[in-house]
Amino acid sequence: MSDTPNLEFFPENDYIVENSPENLVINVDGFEGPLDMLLTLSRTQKVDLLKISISQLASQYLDFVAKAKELRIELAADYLVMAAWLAFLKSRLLLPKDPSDDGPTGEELSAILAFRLERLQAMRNAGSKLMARNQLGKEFFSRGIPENLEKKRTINYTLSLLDLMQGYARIRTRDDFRPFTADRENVFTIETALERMRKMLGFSGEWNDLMSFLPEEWQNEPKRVRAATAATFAATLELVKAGSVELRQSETFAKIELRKRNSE
Amino acid sequence: MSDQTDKSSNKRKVGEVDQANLFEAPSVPEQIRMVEAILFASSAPVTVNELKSRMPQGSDPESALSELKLHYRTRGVNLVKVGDGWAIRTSADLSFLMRKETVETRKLSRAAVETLAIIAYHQPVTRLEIEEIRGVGVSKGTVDLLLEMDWIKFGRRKMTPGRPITFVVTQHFLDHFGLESAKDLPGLRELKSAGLLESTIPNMKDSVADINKEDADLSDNTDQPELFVE
Amino acid sequence: MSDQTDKSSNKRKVGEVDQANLFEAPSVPEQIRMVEAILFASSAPVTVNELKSRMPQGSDPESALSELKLHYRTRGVNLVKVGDGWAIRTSADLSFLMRKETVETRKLSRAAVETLAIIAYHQPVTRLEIEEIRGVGVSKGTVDLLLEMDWIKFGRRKMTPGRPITFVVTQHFLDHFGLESAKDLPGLRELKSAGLLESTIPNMKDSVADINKEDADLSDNTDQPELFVE
Repeated sequence: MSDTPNLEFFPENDYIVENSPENLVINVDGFEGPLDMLLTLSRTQKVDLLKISISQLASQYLDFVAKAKELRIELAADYLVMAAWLAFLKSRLLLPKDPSDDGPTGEELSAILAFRLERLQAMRNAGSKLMARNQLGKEFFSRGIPENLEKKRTINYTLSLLDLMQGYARIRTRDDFRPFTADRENVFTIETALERMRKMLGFSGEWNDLMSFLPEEWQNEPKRVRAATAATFAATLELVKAGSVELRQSETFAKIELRKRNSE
Repeated sequence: MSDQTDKSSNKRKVGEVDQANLFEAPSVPEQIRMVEAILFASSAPVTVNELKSRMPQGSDPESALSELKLHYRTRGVNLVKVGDGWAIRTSADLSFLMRKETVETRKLSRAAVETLAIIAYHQPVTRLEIEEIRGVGVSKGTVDLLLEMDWIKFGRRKMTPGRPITFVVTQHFLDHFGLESAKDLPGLRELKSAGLLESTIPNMKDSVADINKEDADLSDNTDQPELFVE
Repeated sequence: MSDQTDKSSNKRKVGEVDQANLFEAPSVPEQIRMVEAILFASSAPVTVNELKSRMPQGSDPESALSELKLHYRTRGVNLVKVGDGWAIRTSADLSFLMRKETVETRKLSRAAVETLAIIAYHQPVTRLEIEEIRGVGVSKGTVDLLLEMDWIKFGRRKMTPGRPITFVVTQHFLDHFGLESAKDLPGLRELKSAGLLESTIPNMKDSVADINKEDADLSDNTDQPELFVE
């Protein structure tokens, strides 16, 4: 069971390439790059990858590239880079080693290529082995009716007394900055009071109780009294400031009295 | 395992012998393994017929099932009959394990804190009054959350048109904050001296809060909300 | 069951006695039932930590797990370790019964299989390293597919210029291929000793004089995938 690969990728023999360059009909698109092509070509030597003739391999590859050129087949750049490198390798292998040259020898270059081929082959085999393993959902299975985990999230809200108080304080402070719109009914504005006072002061030269300036309809409900008193008092202060009114109070909490100031 | 093997000879019924010989039915322990695996992996309960059709010829899923039922009787999962099929299910007494409880600590939203604060300081207070004080609407979610947390509850109805329901804080709320009663909440003056209020607050407001504290128990005072809009 | 109970006294470590007394941990057979129920209920592997968090305080899922592993060794379903999680899976030898459950999976391209193998055996590995090994560019589609299948994920960045991101395999990958850990990948040791898991490629253009396997082994130790450093 475990020997059968489960996930097919192109079987290796899809790439069989005839040994002679004349028969070399390759769909380059089918290759995973030049290294893959080299690996495929190396298989035509029918020897262990370790014993492969790199020189022969290089020749095969270069023949292929030449043939492709002849057939005006466009090759991707990395195929040409590989061709150049292999040509260099071949020249190194053919020429006797120049002791003054500290570059790599042909053998060293061959070793590098052999290593890369071997490693790619190793990864390819590893991939096959991996795919040949028993797989979840194919050879072994998980629970068919997994039970739903009831996710119960308990949220603990934190709130300290300070938070609560700050929250309250925030509202109360905000009130002072909020446009004052609420409860027009019970609001007696300073403007109204001023206007009213100016009219009333016209024919008053005597000391009069501040409270007597309050409109009648504002003298019953305590709330309205308070609003009207405050506004009238504030208006009076404005008038005092303007010099048109005098103000007096005999003692603390006593009546506040005012009279029109003589203009002379 | 060994006792299952011993039983295998008894399990095979006389009438099945021929067939069993022909097709070499798996051993009883092996059949038990098969039923176990099929039931485990199936996405729905499996009938005896289906087991039979999937197992090698000559298999006797019925006796495998009764062996399995016995085997799982005391375990964390049990073999149960569902309709005319069989399934493996968590033992009922362990269902509490199928809950993943996570505790998350979260800060109460600003809206909730403010609403709670208003209820605490102004109780009993109607929703409309809360909205007037906050200057914005109070969402149902906020009220529900506070109710659910058992920090607020419904108070009695106000004697105003529409007889709106009021909110008051609960004993649980008092316990949580270590308060004897809502009257123990610091007044505005104390908040101010604690630096929690802007110093620009007119003095009048302090007295209002104090009035509120005194009035808190006088409750059904229709004037109350207005005290705070000045 | 009885021998499990006998073991319970040994199971508890000295330091745990106090805690166990405080919280009255369930008996060992009971803990085994609990772990069994939790694992049976879940289709994904469950970590010891999660078991611990779901079981009553003072429970020791580890010893319950080893009891269970032993118990299910020969049964139709087995207890398997997957990364840092545990799961119950049907016995692979019964796969022939499971045709019905098999879900059609998409076929992976050769590029995808190779890329996956390179990531699994060389992890953590950068895209450039994968390309160097394959001798060809890695398409975005291939990586995306593997990410989407939840077989690979991004690992940490490499401490090399540009700090490239690496790829590693996931717990789900291990689960899918029935691997306890990435160390259990088939042939890993042989590949490693053959020097075929080196992440550095001898530079082709100005190759160093003495490239051989011994050097390759010594070279670039800092880049060694941690999983495979022994």
